[in-house]
Amino acid sequence: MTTASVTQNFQGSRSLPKWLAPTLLAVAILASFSINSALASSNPEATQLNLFAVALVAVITYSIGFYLASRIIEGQRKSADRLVTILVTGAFALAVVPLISLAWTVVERGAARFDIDFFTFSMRNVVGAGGGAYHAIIGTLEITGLATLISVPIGIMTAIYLVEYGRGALARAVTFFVDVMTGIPSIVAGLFAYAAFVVIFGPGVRMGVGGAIALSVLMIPVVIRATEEMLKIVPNELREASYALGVPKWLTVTKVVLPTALAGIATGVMIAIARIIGETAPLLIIAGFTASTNFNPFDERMMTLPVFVYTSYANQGSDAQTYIDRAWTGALVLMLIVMILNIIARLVSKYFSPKG
Amino acid sequence: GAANEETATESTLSGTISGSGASSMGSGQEAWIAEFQIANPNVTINYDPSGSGAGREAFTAGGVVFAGTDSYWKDEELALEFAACAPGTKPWEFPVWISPIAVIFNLEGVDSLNLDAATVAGIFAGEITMWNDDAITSQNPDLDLPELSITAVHRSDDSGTTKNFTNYLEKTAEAIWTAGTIETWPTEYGGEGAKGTSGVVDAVTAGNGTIGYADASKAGDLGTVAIKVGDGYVSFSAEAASKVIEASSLVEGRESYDLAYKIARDTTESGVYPIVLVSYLTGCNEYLDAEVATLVKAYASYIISEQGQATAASAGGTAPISASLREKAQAIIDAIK
Amino acid sequence: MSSQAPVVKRRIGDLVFSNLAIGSGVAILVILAAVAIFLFAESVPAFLSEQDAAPDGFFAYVAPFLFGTVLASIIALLIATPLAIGIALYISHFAPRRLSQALGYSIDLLAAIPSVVYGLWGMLVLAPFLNPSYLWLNENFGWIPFFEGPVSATGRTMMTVGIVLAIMILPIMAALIREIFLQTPRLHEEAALALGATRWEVIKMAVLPFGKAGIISSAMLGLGRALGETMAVALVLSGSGVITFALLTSTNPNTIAANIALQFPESSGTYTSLLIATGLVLFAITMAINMLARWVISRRSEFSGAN
Amino acid sequence: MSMRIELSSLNVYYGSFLAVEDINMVIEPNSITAFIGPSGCGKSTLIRTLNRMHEVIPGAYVKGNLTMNGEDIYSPSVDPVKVRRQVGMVFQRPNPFPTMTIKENVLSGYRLNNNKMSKSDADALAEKALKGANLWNEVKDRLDRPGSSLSGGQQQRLCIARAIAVEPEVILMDEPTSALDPISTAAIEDLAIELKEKFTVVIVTHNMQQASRISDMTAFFTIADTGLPGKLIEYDRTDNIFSNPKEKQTEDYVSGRFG
Amino acid sequence: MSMRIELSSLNVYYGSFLAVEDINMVIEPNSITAFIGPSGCGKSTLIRTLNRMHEVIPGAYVKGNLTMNGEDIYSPSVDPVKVRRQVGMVFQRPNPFPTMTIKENVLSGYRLNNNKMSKSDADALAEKALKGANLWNEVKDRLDRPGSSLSGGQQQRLCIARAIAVEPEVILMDEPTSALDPISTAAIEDLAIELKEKFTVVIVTHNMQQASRISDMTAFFTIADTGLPGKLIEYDRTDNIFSNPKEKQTEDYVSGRFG
Ligand SMILES: Nc1ncnc2c1ncn2[C@@H]1O[C@H](COP(=O)(O)OP(=O)(O)OP(=O)(O)O)[C@@H](O)[C@H]1O
Ligand SMILES: Nc1ncnc2c1ncn2[C@@H]1O[C@H](COP(=O)(O)OP(=O)(O)OP(=O)(O)O)[C@@H](O)[C@H]1O
Ligand SMILES: [Mg+2]
Ligand SMILES: [Mg+2]
Repeated sequence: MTTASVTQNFQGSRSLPKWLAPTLLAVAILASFSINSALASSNPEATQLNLFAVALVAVITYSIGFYLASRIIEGQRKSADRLVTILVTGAFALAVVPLISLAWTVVERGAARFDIDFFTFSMRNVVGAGGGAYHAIIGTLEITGLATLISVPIGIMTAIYLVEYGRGALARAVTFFVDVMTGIPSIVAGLFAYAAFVVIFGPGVRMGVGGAIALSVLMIPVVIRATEEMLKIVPNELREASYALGVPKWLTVTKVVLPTALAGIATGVMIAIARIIGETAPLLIIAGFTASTNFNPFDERMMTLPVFVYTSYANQGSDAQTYIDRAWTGALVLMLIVMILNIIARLVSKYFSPKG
Repeated sequence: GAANEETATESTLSGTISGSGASSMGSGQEAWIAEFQIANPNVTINYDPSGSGAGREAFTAGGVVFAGTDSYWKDEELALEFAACAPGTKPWEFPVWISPIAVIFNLEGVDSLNLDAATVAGIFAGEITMWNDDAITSQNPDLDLPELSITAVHRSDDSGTTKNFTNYLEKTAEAIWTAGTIETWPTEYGGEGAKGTSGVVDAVTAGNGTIGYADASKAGDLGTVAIKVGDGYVSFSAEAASKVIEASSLVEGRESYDLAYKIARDTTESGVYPIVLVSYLTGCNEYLDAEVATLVKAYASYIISEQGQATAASAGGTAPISASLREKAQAIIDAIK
Repeated sequence: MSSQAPVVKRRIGDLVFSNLAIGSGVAILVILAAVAIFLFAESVPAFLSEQDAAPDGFFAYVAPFLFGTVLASIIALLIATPLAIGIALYISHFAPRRLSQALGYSIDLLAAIPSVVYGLWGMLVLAPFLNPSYLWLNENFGWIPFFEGPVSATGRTMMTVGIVLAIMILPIMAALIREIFLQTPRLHEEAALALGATRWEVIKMAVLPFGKAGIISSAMLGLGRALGETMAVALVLSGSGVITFALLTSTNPNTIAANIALQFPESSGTYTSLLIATGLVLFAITMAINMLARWVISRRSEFSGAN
Repeated sequence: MSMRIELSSLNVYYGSFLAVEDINMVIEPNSITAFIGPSGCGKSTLIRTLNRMHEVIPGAYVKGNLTMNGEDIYSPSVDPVKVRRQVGMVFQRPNPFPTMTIKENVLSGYRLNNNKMSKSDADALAEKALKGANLWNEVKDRLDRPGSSLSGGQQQRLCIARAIAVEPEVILMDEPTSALDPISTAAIEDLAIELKEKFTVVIVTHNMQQASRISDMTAFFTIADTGLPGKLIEYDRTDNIFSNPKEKQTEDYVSGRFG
Repeated sequence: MSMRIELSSLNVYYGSFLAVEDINMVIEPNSITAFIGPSGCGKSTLIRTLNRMHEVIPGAYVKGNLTMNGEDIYSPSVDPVKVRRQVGMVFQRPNPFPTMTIKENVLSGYRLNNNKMSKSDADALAEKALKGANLWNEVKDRLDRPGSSLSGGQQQRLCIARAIAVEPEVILMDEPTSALDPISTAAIEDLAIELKEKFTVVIVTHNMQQASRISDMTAFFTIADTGLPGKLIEYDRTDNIFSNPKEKQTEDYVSGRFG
């Protein structure tokens, strides 16, 4: 084969020069600045240069410029690809900014009261500065724990029903209403739990376990959905292997299917806990408010962290800043609890996940 | 238990009672409960600042044994049965928390304004919309007010603060403020809604050209309005607020244990600040449970004691109730069974 | 000897276990029925009696809140859906592998931030930050009804609420969509690649069509959360009972859930019933939207990637 | 400890779809019987009727007669779980339980049924089954490693060990080597030949060389067109099928002219 | 419109794992070349290097030389997207796009470069490609039905239609019939023979009968043990490979003594 007969079938078209991206960015920022300054000076009502507008116009100019350059040099298909890359990366960046700001706000403002007292003191007999969220942390752990105890068995059994047994109208109804249940507003769940407890214990009742029930209404559908997905991806081969060994169905489900899906289920339960641990409205209604520690969820009011955060903010005393600081630290602790639970779930996943 | 929850005691009182109601006196209850519990470590008192209406409702239903309320019992409410009280008996009530409501604003370079009732009503009713409106400048000749639109911030949640504030507007500027005494802000008046006292304060702080009304203790560094009473302008203060009770009369046709006041909003006496919030404590004259009665008696006595009122004053910037009112209240408390 | 649909001898274990499973499924229906019955029973007085809060009747009372609920949720969805797809695509198809796992994990964590915190952040950080851009929008695009003045002085507007809700539902939507994208059959991605498709074309031909049903259902999940969000809206929104499309002013329709939270503490008697009746409306809407979503998904199931 | 299986007028259905039609054959104990035929002709379907795994699929059922040592395994009084304990099965893709160790996998037939056994019994049984599957030497030092850490061929032998640990009388294998490399394939073939000393072995294979190497009897199935049922064309001694088939279709297939 | 492919000293890696070692071969235009060999020997891996699909797998890369009509397709200036356009591929499992109609499936590759085409052009092209894939008569009345509504064999021919619609110069097929019934298999085999008139065809198959029926050249690969690289043992005219192989390993394999 001689080189003379070499055809050029596969060469890519010219690609964009390396210097293009930074240059274009600089030009876009400059252009945006001048356009906005011009706009600002022509408009008497615009008092200052709007950074939002500058950034917006700069990003749009940059994207369009880059797209056009690519389109001219590299052709339509490649430029579409590049445009999408810019858009997708941009969407990611845009979405991450507020989320980082949020996390940063909580950490920054929560640092003020992030001290030993916050974890060892309740608010009993505390006026103004000092005090802590011990009672609220206990309450949140107990109520969330109870809600988990209620929701996980029901949720997992329902998911098992849907994946392993469910057919026909009942299964379809359950699937549909689980979807509906995901949409129950949290305040409605709180009102419901309250009404149910009034029927049993009389009016004005406040109990930690009521909060757990309200949260369960919110948590169960999340557990079901997550577990269902996990059970579905357990390969049928494993079920068949177990049946072929003469293992009845219920043992197959409990001893083969569930352990195989355990890692995923743990993560799903974790997501469900995260979904409810920060709920405020239902707990305000049914678990109530107290400054003291209460270990018994079946008697009297029980404080929880979200309620702590909310009431600290909403009912500030005359020394407002100490209340606000406590609120943010409460939020920070809530986030940390979720994070620790997440790490635990990851460890569980790691430990139980199918090895190989 | 928490590190702060263990103390030795000489007090013989023990048990738990719960109350709920007005969030306005939340910080006062917090301070009272703290001091009372320090003196009586085996007692736990809960106060759920869930709102006056919720508090009265919970008390009626028997869910709590005492309540705090920003407005006194309505006649039709008194006609109901009270589940925590002995059958047929009615609740007592008396004021324990008198708090000035400040009209706060955020306007660069201005920290005090003089306004009369009609102007305040005009602003909150959405009729006066600019800071350099004649109605405002004429009362504040020394100030250079900008051409800036006014954002009037009100409570978006139902509240006693709104009720007392609009009651003042109704009584003093009926021609402009036609909505009457309300809890829910009328849509047609516009303005900006914010949740809770802290929401209003934060909204006023965050904006420029904003004005709102809030519990005076939360006014912070914001500018406040001096209200025209008689011929002079009065800034809010505890003393100016407490005077208004003296100028007011009891609601007619109530039992002797029901000290409900009709506040004299339209007073012209100088040095009286008429925009106040009066919150009542209420409970049973005869409890079903004697232990509860003992605790309520002790706690209520503490609240109206000189020390209790001083505690409230420092916690919430309120005006202490007068000695004569304390005497009347103590008599009611002593009669609780 | 023949046996059609053979009679299976059931074992005790099997019997107990399957009944437990069925029982749980039935329990779900019972709980939901209980919630519905409770809402309905508690709200009956609101329909029967006259009252101050709703002089023009129940529907006149609930209409603005319904409008506000739907408006806020739609804004949230319009913002969140493309962003969630963008994040999911970035993690599943653009980011380097190692990075994408870390990113996925941090996004999952953000799904757990409590709504009060979103509310406080929205009110204290986001609203003041956004307000200048509202002024800018109003100055330059004020002729569009959505951007009509007068612009709020604090930024606590419907637009801000929409954005806060969008940020709230973003992590969970992004996580779901990401999982769906990651499950795109390799077969179809490779089919597109082998035809000489660029990365974007692969996404267009194989990933998005496969994920469409999943995107819709995760959008519905996000919508469900946005519709029912209480605390964040109550804290952020300057709301009342108006109906308006202007998104940047201080006068906004409240949402049903926020209205309940705001009014419930001071309510009593029939007013409480009225509020619970609005809760029933919210519940009904959630259900209707779920039905709609199922219908949309099933309509083109013939062409769906699931087979 | 080995069974004679007799199929007569057996029809196998998926819902209303007749997948395999009118099968009559006798499978002798202590032999290897191979099922061959083109894809879709119903080999897998038929082999799964032999341990009542077929009915695990929703809507699937069987008509006709299937006896083992004279007992009708589809009679209503028969517990399918018991049938499966006596008829072990090995699948096309090795499927050890991923959450279990090698040893737990071997013992899973007992353990999953909640049968308690002493540690020494368990050890002895695991060793016996692994030796029976020619895997003992390769794994004896790592019995506590996950089953999925083995190579494909080892995993497949692990599945065989798991199946023989419960001491069945019949072993069914559905294309047990088609996912394996040649060395593992050879190991499994040798094993199959050893197994027939104790069990009745039925094997489905696509590989005619494999069928001719290891089986005593061969059944050739085919299908006229998609949607039509699969049929048994010829069932005979393996050497007859490959060197001297009676049917034209069989000849075409084994000589590679078709399929 | 057909290409000559030359592989020299080609090594194919998955990360650090060398899957296929030192391949040297020339594939002539307008011929069918079959890759045969036991499972895991690297047939799929090698065929995927011919259209740079290999590198789609994270960490996978190629060393050595691979030219088509003399042009190095792995040179840095080459756009892999262009390579794949000219080297079409058909996979083991039929994979029509499930969200597209039959017609959209056929046109999907073509549309990438020619967004706007008139309806009549599109119709003409779809008809031509479907006729080329011997599918036209079966689907001409239901071009707007989803591609997944077809039978497996029809779906596979739809994939071939989709591949030839972009007018490539080489067509690669990785076990295109192993999931199909015999009738569909025969249809695809006939089609392959027609296709070589216009294209260079490379086909991977497990089925030696198939290789001997349709291919002009056959390459036999094998692998010494799992974990070791696959190697090209013998590459020759098909009749030589099957009747007169030079290597002992090839003979063992094609005569069924092994694999
Ligand atoms: N779960 C099922 N539901 C409905 N039909 C099925 C099912 N499994 C298989 N079939 C059909 O039954 C027939 C026989 O399939 P079977 O899998 O038994 O063939 P096979 O001979 O094992 O093929 P292969 O060699 O590809 O494994 C086929 O037409 C197939 O489509
Ligand atoms: N994605 C991958 N990553 C790592 N190794 C791989 C990957 N795909 C295949 N391999 C390995 O490369 C080797 C060759 O595999 P390949 O799939 O090419 O074999 P094959 O000859 O096509 O086999 P079969 O006949 O089973 O299709 C095997 O050892 C396999 O395990
Ligand atoms: Mg099969
Ligand atoms: Mg392969």
